[in-house]
Amino acid sequence: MSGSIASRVQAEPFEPGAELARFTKAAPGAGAIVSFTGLVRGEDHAGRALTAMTLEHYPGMTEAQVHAMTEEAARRWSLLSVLVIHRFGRLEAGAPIVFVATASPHRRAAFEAADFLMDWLKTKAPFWKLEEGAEGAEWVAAKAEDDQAAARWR
Amino acid sequence: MSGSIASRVQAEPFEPGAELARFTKAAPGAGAIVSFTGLVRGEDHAGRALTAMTLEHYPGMTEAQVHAMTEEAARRWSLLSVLVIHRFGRLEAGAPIVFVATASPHRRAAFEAADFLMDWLKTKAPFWKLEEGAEGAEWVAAKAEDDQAAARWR
Amino acid sequence: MRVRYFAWLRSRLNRAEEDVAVPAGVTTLNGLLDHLITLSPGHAAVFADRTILRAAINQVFADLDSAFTPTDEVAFFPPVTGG
Amino acid sequence: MRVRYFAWLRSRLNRAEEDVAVPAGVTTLNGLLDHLITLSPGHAAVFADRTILRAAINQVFADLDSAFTPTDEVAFFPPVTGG
Repeated sequence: MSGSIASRVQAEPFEPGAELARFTKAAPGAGAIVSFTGLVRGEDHAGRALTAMTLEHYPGMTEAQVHAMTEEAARRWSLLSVLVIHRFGRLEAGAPIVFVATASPHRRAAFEAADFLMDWLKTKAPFWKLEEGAEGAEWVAAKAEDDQAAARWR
Repeated sequence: MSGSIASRVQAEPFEPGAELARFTKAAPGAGAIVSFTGLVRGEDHAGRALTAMTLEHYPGMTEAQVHAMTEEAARRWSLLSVLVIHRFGRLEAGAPIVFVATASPHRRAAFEAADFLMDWLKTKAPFWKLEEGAEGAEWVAAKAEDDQAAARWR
Repeated sequence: MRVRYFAWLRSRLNRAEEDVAVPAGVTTLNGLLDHLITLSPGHAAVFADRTILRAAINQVFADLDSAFTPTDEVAFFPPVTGG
Repeated sequence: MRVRYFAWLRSRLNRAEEDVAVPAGVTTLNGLLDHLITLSPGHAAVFADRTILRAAINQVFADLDSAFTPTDEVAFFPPVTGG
Protein backbone atom coordinates (compact mmCIF):
# COMPACT_ATOMS: atom_id res chain seq x y z
CA MET A 1 0.00 0.00 0.00
CA SER A 2 2.98 2.32 0.44
CA GLY A 3 3.67 4.92 -2.24
CA SER A 4 7.16 6.22 -1.75
CA ILE A 5 9.71 5.03 0.80
CA ALA A 6 12.91 7.02 0.65
CA SER A 7 15.96 7.60 2.81
CA ARG A 8 19.15 9.58 2.32
CA VAL A 9 22.35 9.57 4.35
CA GLN A 10 24.38 12.53 3.20
CA ALA A 11 27.11 15.02 4.09
CA GLU A 12 25.33 17.87 2.26
CA PRO A 13 23.06 20.30 4.12
CA PHE A 14 19.31 20.16 3.44
CA GLU A 15 16.39 22.56 3.93
CA PRO A 16 13.52 21.15 6.04
CA GLY A 17 11.00 23.50 4.42
CA ALA A 18 11.98 22.55 0.89
CA GLU A 19 11.90 18.87 1.83
CA LEU A 20 8.42 19.18 3.37
CA ALA A 21 7.14 21.04 0.29
CA ARG A 22 8.44 18.31 -2.02
CA PHE A 23 7.19 15.53 0.24
CA THR A 24 3.70 17.07 0.48
CA LYS A 25 3.42 17.40 -3.31
CA ALA A 26 4.40 13.75 -3.75
CA ALA A 27 1.82 12.41 -1.27
CA PRO A 28 -1.56 12.62 -3.02
CA GLY A 29 -4.40 11.20 -0.95
CA ALA A 30 -2.70 12.04 2.33
CA GLY A 31 -4.86 13.56 5.05
CA ALA A 32 -2.02 13.97 7.53
CA ILE A 33 1.67 14.73 7.17
CA VAL A 34 4.02 14.91 10.15
CA SER A 35 7.59 16.14 9.92
CA PHE A 36 10.36 16.08 12.47
CA THR A 37 13.52 18.14 12.17
CA GLY A 38 16.45 17.63 14.53
CA LEU A 39 18.95 20.48 14.71
CA VAL A 40 22.37 21.05 16.25
CA ARG A 41 21.70 22.92 19.46
CA GLY A 42 23.94 25.81 20.48
CA GLU A 43 24.92 24.03 23.66
CA ASP A 44 26.33 20.65 24.54
CA HIS A 45 24.86 17.99 26.89
CA ALA A 46 26.27 19.89 29.88
CA GLY A 47 24.90 23.28 28.82
CA ARG A 48 28.20 24.71 27.58
CA ALA A 49 28.42 26.69 24.33
CA LEU A 50 28.79 24.46 21.31
CA THR A 51 30.22 25.69 18.02
CA ALA A 52 29.79 22.56 15.92
CA MET A 53 29.60 18.80 16.00
CA THR A 54 30.82 15.98 13.83
CA LEU A 55 28.67 12.97 13.12
CA GLU A 56 30.67 9.86 12.47
CA HIS A 57 28.84 6.96 10.86
CA TYR A 58 29.37 3.45 9.54
CA PRO A 59 29.13 3.78 5.75
CA GLY A 60 27.07 1.02 4.22
CA MET A 61 25.57 -0.16 7.51
CA THR A 62 24.02 3.26 8.12
CA GLU A 63 22.20 3.39 4.79
CA ALA A 64 20.93 -0.17 5.23
CA GLN A 65 19.74 0.42 8.80
CA VAL A 66 18.01 3.70 7.99
CA HIS A 67 16.29 2.26 4.95
CA ALA A 68 15.15 -0.80 6.91
CA MET A 69 13.57 1.55 9.48
CA THR A 70 11.58 3.39 6.84
CA GLU A 71 10.27 0.08 5.52
CA GLU A 72 9.41 -1.05 9.05
CA ALA A 73 7.49 2.20 9.70
CA ALA A 74 5.63 1.97 6.37
CA ARG A 75 4.70 -1.64 7.17
CA ARG A 76 3.57 -1.04 10.77
CA TRP A 77 1.44 2.02 9.97
CA SER A 78 0.51 1.51 6.29
CA LEU A 79 1.96 4.89 5.41
CA LEU A 80 1.33 6.50 2.03
CA SER A 81 4.92 7.72 2.03
CA VAL A 82 7.87 8.16 4.32
CA LEU A 83 11.15 10.03 4.04
CA VAL A 84 14.23 10.06 6.29
CA ILE A 85 17.27 12.27 5.71
CA HIS A 86 20.27 12.04 8.06
CA ARG A 87 23.46 14.03 7.70
CA PHE A 88 26.97 12.98 8.70
CA GLY A 89 30.22 14.92 8.90
CA ARG A 90 30.73 18.35 10.41
CA LEU A 91 27.64 20.41 11.25
CA GLU A 92 27.48 23.97 12.59
CA ALA A 93 25.21 24.95 15.47
CA GLY A 94 21.69 25.52 14.17
CA ALA A 95 22.07 23.17 11.20
CA PRO A 96 19.46 20.45 10.59
CA ILE A 97 20.84 16.97 11.34
CA VAL A 98 17.88 14.75 10.66
CA PHE A 99 14.51 15.04 8.92
CA VAL A 100 11.63 12.57 9.08
CA ALA A 101 8.34 12.94 7.22
CA THR A 102 5.37 10.59 7.23
CA ALA A 103 2.15 10.74 5.21
CA SER A 104 -1.00 8.85 6.06
CA PRO A 105 -4.75 9.12 5.56
CA HIS A 106 -5.16 9.80 9.31
CA ARG A 107 -3.15 11.75 11.84
CA ARG A 108 -2.53 9.09 14.50
CA ALA A 109 -0.50 6.90 12.11
CA ALA A 110 1.53 9.86 10.83
CA PHE A 111 2.39 11.01 14.37
CA GLU A 112 3.22 7.55 15.69
CA ALA A 113 5.36 6.57 12.70
CA ALA A 114 7.44 9.77 12.90
CA ASP A 115 7.87 9.31 16.66
CA PHE A 116 8.90 5.67 16.12
CA LEU A 117 11.40 6.59 13.40
CA MET A 118 13.10 9.15 15.62
CA ASP A 119 13.34 6.68 18.52
CA TRP A 120 14.85 4.04 16.24
CA LEU A 121 17.24 6.50 14.57
CA LYS A 122 18.48 7.47 18.04
CA THR A 123 19.15 3.86 19.07
CA LYS A 124 19.57 1.70 15.95
CA ALA A 125 21.37 3.81 13.34
CA PRO A 126 25.19 3.73 13.56
CA PHE A 127 25.93 7.43 14.09
CA TRP A 128 28.12 8.90 16.82
CA LYS A 129 28.23 12.55 17.83
CA LEU A 130 31.46 14.38 18.61
CA GLU A 131 30.73 17.77 20.15
CA GLU A 132 33.17 20.65 19.66
CA GLY A 133 33.14 23.24 22.44
CA ALA A 134 35.54 25.77 23.89
CA GLU A 135 37.25 23.02 25.92
CA GLY A 136 37.80 20.66 23.00
CA ALA A 137 35.98 17.77 21.43
CA GLU A 138 33.96 15.20 23.37
CA TRP A 139 32.06 12.09 22.31
CA VAL A 140 28.41 12.24 23.34
CA ALA A 141 27.29 9.42 25.60
CA ALA A 142 24.13 7.45 24.78
CA LYS A 143 21.12 8.29 26.94
CA ALA A 144 19.12 5.71 28.86
CA GLU A 145 15.97 7.70 28.07
CA ASP A 146 16.53 7.05 24.35
CA ASP A 147 16.64 3.30 24.99
CA GLN A 148 13.48 3.56 27.06
CA ALA A 149 11.76 5.54 24.30
CA ALA A 150 12.74 2.97 21.67
CA ALA A 151 11.48 0.15 23.89
CA ARG A 152 7.93 1.55 23.56
CA TRP A 153 7.72 0.19 19.99
CA ARG A 154 8.42 -3.50 20.58
CA MET B 1 10.82 30.59 28.02
CA SER B 2 8.53 31.04 25.02
CA GLY B 3 9.91 32.86 22.01
CA SER B 4 7.10 33.23 19.54
CA ILE B 5 3.49 32.13 19.94
CA ALA B 6 1.49 32.72 16.78
CA SER B 7 -1.81 31.63 15.29
CA ARG B 8 -3.64 32.54 12.12
CA VAL B 9 -7.21 31.76 11.07
CA GLN B 10 -7.47 32.60 7.40
CA ALA B 11 -9.32 31.97 4.12
CA GLU B 12 -6.12 32.21 2.08
CA PRO B 13 -4.15 29.10 1.10
CA PHE B 14 -0.75 28.52 2.68
CA GLU B 15 2.31 26.44 1.82
CA PRO B 16 3.40 24.00 4.58
CA GLY B 17 6.98 23.92 3.29
CA ALA B 18 7.31 27.71 3.25
CA GLU B 19 5.77 27.89 6.73
CA LEU B 20 8.17 25.28 8.10
CA ALA B 21 11.15 27.08 6.53
CA ARG B 22 10.12 30.38 8.14
CA PHE B 23 9.32 28.73 11.48
CA THR B 24 12.68 26.93 11.56
CA LYS B 25 14.60 30.14 10.88
CA ALA B 26 12.75 31.91 13.68
CA ALA B 27 13.47 29.24 16.31
CA PRO B 28 17.13 29.63 17.28
CA GLY B 29 18.22 27.23 20.00
CA ALA B 30 15.69 24.60 19.00
CA GLY B 31 16.89 21.01 18.90
CA ALA B 32 13.57 19.61 17.69
CA ILE B 33 10.84 20.93 15.42
CA VAL B 34 7.67 18.98 14.70
CA SER B 35 5.15 20.00 12.07
CA PHE B 36 1.71 18.63 11.32
CA THR B 37 -0.15 19.36 8.11
CA GLY B 38 -3.78 18.33 7.68
CA LEU B 39 -5.04 18.17 4.09
CA VAL B 40 -8.40 17.76 2.35
CA ARG B 41 -8.52 14.09 1.42
CA GLY B 42 -9.88 13.09 -1.98
CA GLU B 43 -12.60 11.03 -0.36
CA ASP B 44 -15.29 11.67 2.21
CA HIS B 45 -15.87 9.86 5.53
CA ALA B 46 -17.68 7.07 3.64
CA GLY B 47 -14.96 6.61 1.02
CA ARG B 48 -16.78 8.40 -1.80
CA ALA B 49 -14.97 10.83 -4.11
CA LEU B 50 -14.77 14.31 -2.68
CA THR B 51 -14.21 17.37 -4.82
CA ALA B 52 -14.02 20.04 -2.15
CA MET B 53 -15.13 20.98 1.33
CA THR B 54 -16.20 24.14 3.07
CA LEU B 55 -15.06 24.93 6.56
CA GLU B 56 -17.52 27.09 8.45
CA HIS B 57 -16.24 28.75 11.59
CA TYR B 58 -17.32 31.13 14.35
CA PRO B 59 -15.44 34.37 13.62
CA GLY B 60 -13.98 35.86 16.76
CA MET B 61 -14.45 32.76 18.88
CA THR B 62 -12.27 30.71 16.54
CA GLU B 63 -9.31 33.08 16.74
CA ALA B 64 -9.59 33.31 20.52
CA GLN B 65 -9.87 29.53 20.99
CA VAL B 66 -6.97 28.75 18.65
CA HIS B 67 -4.73 31.34 20.24
CA ALA B 68 -5.59 30.08 23.73
CA MET B 69 -4.54 26.57 22.62
CA THR B 70 -1.14 27.77 21.43
CA GLU B 71 -0.59 29.49 24.78
CA GLU B 72 -1.69 26.35 26.64
CA ALA B 73 0.74 24.21 24.61
CA ALA B 74 3.62 26.66 25.14
CA ARG B 75 2.88 26.67 28.87
CA ARG B 76 2.55 22.89 29.30
CA TRP B 77 5.70 22.02 27.32
CA SER B 78 7.88 25.16 27.67
CA LEU B 79 8.11 25.46 23.90
CA LEU B 80 10.57 27.82 22.26
CA SER B 81 7.93 28.67 19.67
CA VAL B 82 4.61 27.44 18.36
CA LEU B 83 2.56 28.23 15.27
CA VAL B 84 -0.97 27.22 14.27
CA ILE B 85 -2.58 28.08 10.93
CA HIS B 86 -6.18 27.02 10.22
CA ARG B 87 -8.07 27.82 7.04
CA PHE B 88 -11.80 28.37 6.65
CA GLY B 89 -14.03 28.69 3.58
CA ARG B 90 -13.93 26.52 0.49
CA LEU B 91 -10.97 24.14 0.05
CA GLU B 92 -10.22 21.87 -2.90
CA ALA B 93 -9.17 18.23 -2.43
CA GLY B 94 -5.46 18.09 -1.64
CA ALA B 95 -5.33 21.56 -0.10
CA PRO B 96 -3.76 22.05 3.33
CA ILE B 97 -6.39 22.84 5.99
CA VAL B 98 -4.32 23.12 9.13
CA PHE B 99 -0.66 23.49 10.03
CA VAL B 100 0.89 23.12 13.47
CA ALA B 101 4.58 23.61 14.26
CA THR B 102 6.32 23.29 17.62
CA ALA B 103 9.94 24.00 18.54
CA SER B 104 11.65 22.75 21.68
CA PRO B 105 15.12 21.89 22.91
CA HIS B 106 14.14 18.20 22.99
CA ARG B 107 12.02 16.00 20.75
CA ARG B 108 9.53 14.59 23.26
CA ALA B 109 8.07 18.03 24.05
CA ALA B 110 7.85 18.99 20.37
CA PHE B 111 6.03 15.76 19.45
CA GLU B 112 3.62 15.86 22.40
CA ALA B 113 2.73 19.53 21.98
CA ALA B 114 1.94 19.10 18.26
CA ASP B 115 -0.13 16.00 19.01
CA PHE B 116 -1.97 17.88 21.78
CA LEU B 117 -2.67 20.89 19.55
CA MET B 118 -4.20 18.71 16.83
CA ASP B 119 -6.40 16.90 19.36
CA TRP B 120 -7.60 20.21 20.78
CA LEU B 121 -8.12 21.78 17.35
CA LYS B 122 -10.29 18.79 16.44
CA THR B 123 -12.47 19.11 19.52
CA LYS B 124 -12.25 22.68 20.88
CA ALA B 125 -12.00 25.01 17.88
CA PRO B 126 -15.35 26.08 16.39
CA PHE B 127 -14.97 24.77 12.83
CA TRP B 128 -17.48 22.62 10.95
CA LYS B 129 -16.75 20.69 7.77
CA LEU B 130 -19.24 20.52 4.90
CA GLU B 131 -18.13 17.91 2.36
CA GLU B 132 -19.07 18.31 -1.31
CA GLY B 133 -19.33 15.06 -3.24
CA ALA B 134 -21.14 13.80 -6.31
CA GLU B 135 -24.31 13.32 -4.25
CA GLY B 136 -24.38 16.82 -2.79
CA ALA B 137 -23.12 18.46 0.36
CA GLU B 138 -23.07 16.80 3.76
CA TRP B 139 -22.03 18.03 7.20
CA VAL B 140 -19.31 15.88 8.73
CA ALA B 141 -20.23 14.28 12.06
CA ALA B 142 -17.87 14.56 15.02
CA LYS B 143 -15.94 11.40 15.83
CA ALA B 144 -15.90 9.77 19.24
CA GLU B 145 -12.24 8.86 18.68
CA ASP B 146 -11.39 12.57 18.51
CA ASP B 147 -13.00 13.13 21.91
CA GLN B 148 -11.07 10.15 23.30
CA ALA B 149 -7.82 11.50 21.83
CA ALA B 150 -8.41 14.93 23.38
CA ALA B 151 -9.19 13.33 26.75
CA ARG B 152 -5.59 12.08 26.93
CA TRP B 153 -4.39 15.59 27.74
CA ARG B 154 -6.44 16.38 30.83
CA MET C 1 -31.59 38.85 22.40
CA ARG C 2 -29.46 37.77 19.45
CA VAL C 3 -28.98 33.99 19.07
CA ARG C 4 -26.48 32.60 16.52
CA TYR C 5 -26.50 29.26 14.70
CA PHE C 6 -23.73 27.40 12.89
CA ALA C 7 -23.30 24.41 10.56
CA TRP C 8 -26.38 22.22 10.12
CA LEU C 9 -28.35 24.17 12.70
CA ARG C 10 -27.86 27.24 10.53
CA SER C 11 -28.65 25.45 7.25
CA ARG C 12 -31.70 23.62 8.61
CA LEU C 13 -33.09 26.74 10.30
CA ASN C 14 -32.10 28.69 7.17
CA ARG C 15 -30.70 31.53 9.24
CA ALA C 16 -27.34 32.39 10.80
CA GLU C 17 -28.91 34.30 13.67
CA GLU C 18 -32.21 35.61 14.93
CA ASP C 19 -33.55 37.97 17.55
CA VAL C 20 -35.36 36.07 20.26
CA ALA C 21 -37.66 37.60 22.85
CA VAL C 22 -36.62 35.70 25.95
CA PRO C 23 -39.59 35.01 28.24
CA ALA C 24 -39.35 36.15 31.84
CA GLY C 25 -37.86 33.52 34.11
CA VAL C 26 -35.65 31.96 31.43
CA THR C 27 -32.06 32.13 32.73
CA THR C 28 -30.24 29.06 31.36
CA LEU C 29 -29.48 27.73 27.88
CA ASN C 30 -31.80 24.77 28.54
CA GLY C 31 -34.52 27.25 29.42
CA LEU C 32 -33.82 29.14 26.20
CA LEU C 33 -34.06 25.89 24.20
CA ASP C 34 -37.42 25.15 25.88
CA HIS C 35 -38.56 28.44 24.41
CA LEU C 36 -36.91 28.06 20.97
CA ILE C 37 -38.69 24.77 20.24
CA THR C 38 -42.02 26.59 20.54
CA LEU C 39 -41.14 29.05 17.76
CA SER C 40 -41.75 26.75 14.76
CA PRO C 41 -41.84 23.08 13.76
CA GLY C 42 -38.40 23.66 12.20
CA HIS C 43 -37.04 24.86 15.53
CA ALA C 44 -38.69 21.94 17.31
CA ALA C 45 -36.97 19.48 14.96
CA VAL C 46 -33.52 21.09 15.03
CA PHE C 47 -33.40 21.38 18.83
CA ALA C 48 -35.15 18.05 19.57
CA ASP C 49 -32.03 16.10 20.57
CA ARG C 50 -30.01 18.19 22.99
CA THR C 51 -27.28 15.55 23.33
CA ILE C 52 -26.01 16.58 19.89
CA LEU C 53 -26.15 20.32 20.62
CA ARG C 54 -23.23 22.42 21.76
CA ALA C 55 -23.33 26.06 22.81
CA ALA C 56 -21.27 29.12 23.56
CA ILE C 57 -21.96 32.20 25.67
CA ASN C 58 -19.96 35.25 24.62
CA GLN C 59 -17.84 33.04 22.37
CA VAL C 60 -16.83 30.64 25.17
CA PHE C 61 -18.08 27.04 25.22
CA ALA C 62 -20.91 26.62 27.76
CA ASP C 63 -22.91 23.68 29.07
CA LEU C 64 -26.63 23.79 28.41
CA ASP C 65 -27.30 24.33 32.12
CA SER C 66 -25.19 27.51 32.07
CA ALA C 67 -26.88 30.79 32.97
CA PHE C 68 -26.90 33.74 30.57
CA THR C 69 -28.14 37.31 30.58
CA PRO C 70 -29.97 39.07 27.73
CA THR C 71 -26.88 41.10 26.81
CA ASP C 72 -24.84 37.95 26.22
CA GLU C 73 -24.08 36.56 22.76
CA VAL C 74 -25.50 33.02 22.70
CA ALA C 75 -24.73 30.49 19.95
CA PHE C 76 -25.86 26.93 19.26
CA PHE C 77 -24.02 24.52 16.97
CA PRO C 78 -23.13 20.84 16.54
CA PRO C 79 -19.95 19.27 17.92
CA VAL C 80 -16.97 20.80 16.11
CA THR C 81 -15.20 19.02 13.23
CA GLY C 82 -12.19 21.14 12.30
CA GLY C 83 -8.51 20.31 12.26
CA MET D 1 40.68 -10.70 9.59
CA ARG D 2 39.74 -7.04 9.29
CA VAL D 3 38.23 -5.45 12.44
CA ARG D 4 36.72 -1.94 12.32
CA TYR D 5 36.41 0.64 15.08
CA PHE D 6 34.20 3.73 15.38
CA ALA D 7 33.84 6.82 17.56
CA TRP D 8 35.91 6.85 20.75
CA LEU D 9 37.15 3.30 20.16
CA ARG D 10 38.65 4.54 16.89
CA SER D 11 40.08 7.73 18.38
CA ARG D 12 41.51 6.03 21.49
CA LEU D 13 43.02 3.16 19.47
CA ASN D 14 44.11 5.73 16.90
CA ARG D 15 42.99 3.51 14.03
CA ALA D 16 39.76 2.97 12.09
CA GLU D 17 40.54 -0.68 11.41
CA GLU D 18 43.22 -3.28 11.76
CA ASP D 19 44.07 -6.75 10.54
CA VAL D 20 43.84 -9.25 13.38
CA ALA D 21 45.21 -12.78 13.30
CA VAL D 22 42.41 -14.68 15.01
CA PRO D 23 43.76 -17.52 17.17
CA ALA D 24 42.43 -21.00 16.53
CA GLY D 25 39.37 -21.78 18.62
CA VAL D 26 38.09 -18.19 18.72
CA THR D 27 34.57 -18.22 17.26
CA THR D 28 32.58 -15.52 19.10
CA LEU D 29 32.96 -11.74 19.50
CA ASN D 30 33.67 -12.24 23.20
CA GLY D 31 36.45 -14.66 22.22
CA LEU D 32 37.78 -12.07 19.79
CA LEU D 33 37.76 -9.41 22.53
CA ASP D 34 39.69 -11.82 24.83
CA HIS D 35 42.35 -11.81 22.13
CA LEU D 36 42.21 -8.08 21.32
CA ILE D 37 42.95 -7.07 24.92
CA THR D 38 46.28 -8.95 24.69
CA LEU D 39 47.49 -6.87 21.74
CA SER D 40 48.50 -3.71 23.65
CA PRO D 41 47.82 -1.78 26.86
CA GLY D 42 45.73 0.57 24.72
CA HIS D 43 43.57 -2.31 23.51
CA ALA D 44 43.28 -3.62 27.06
CA ALA D 45 42.01 -0.22 28.23
CA VAL D 46 39.56 0.39 25.38
CA PHE D 47 37.97 -3.06 25.59
CA ALA D 48 38.07 -3.35 29.40
CA ASP D 49 34.38 -2.67 30.02
CA ARG D 50 32.33 -4.78 27.64
CA THR D 51 29.02 -3.43 28.93
CA ILE D 52 29.69 -0.20 27.00
CA LEU D 53 30.74 -1.97 23.80
CA ARG D 54 28.46 -2.65 20.84
CA ALA D 55 29.29 -4.69 17.76
CA ALA D 56 28.22 -5.57 14.25
CA ILE D 57 28.95 -8.57 12.05
CA ASN D 58 28.68 -7.85 8.33
CA GLN D 59 27.07 -4.48 9.15
CA VAL D 60 24.29 -5.95 11.27
CA PHE D 61 24.15 -5.39 15.04
CA ALA D 62 25.35 -8.48 16.92
CA ASP D 63 25.55 -9.47 20.60
CA LEU D 64 29.03 -10.15 21.94
CA ASP D 65 28.22 -13.86 22.24
CA SER D 66 27.50 -14.02 18.50
CA ALA D 67 29.63 -16.33 16.35
CA PHE D 68 31.61 -15.04 13.37
CA THR D 69 33.84 -16.49 10.68
CA PRO D 70 37.16 -15.03 9.47
CA THR D 71 35.56 -13.77 6.23
CA ASP D 72 33.03 -11.67 8.14
CA GLU D 73 33.37 -7.90 8.61
CA VAL D 74 33.45 -7.30 12.37
CA ALA D 75 33.10 -3.84 13.96
CA PHE D 76 33.21 -2.58 17.53
CA PHE D 77 31.82 0.78 18.64
CA PRO D 78 30.05 2.53 21.53
CA PRO D 79 26.24 2.80 21.79
CA VAL D 80 24.97 4.97 18.93
CA THR D 81 24.08 8.65 19.42
CA GLY D 82 22.59 9.87 16.14
CA GLY D 83 19.22 11.37 15.39
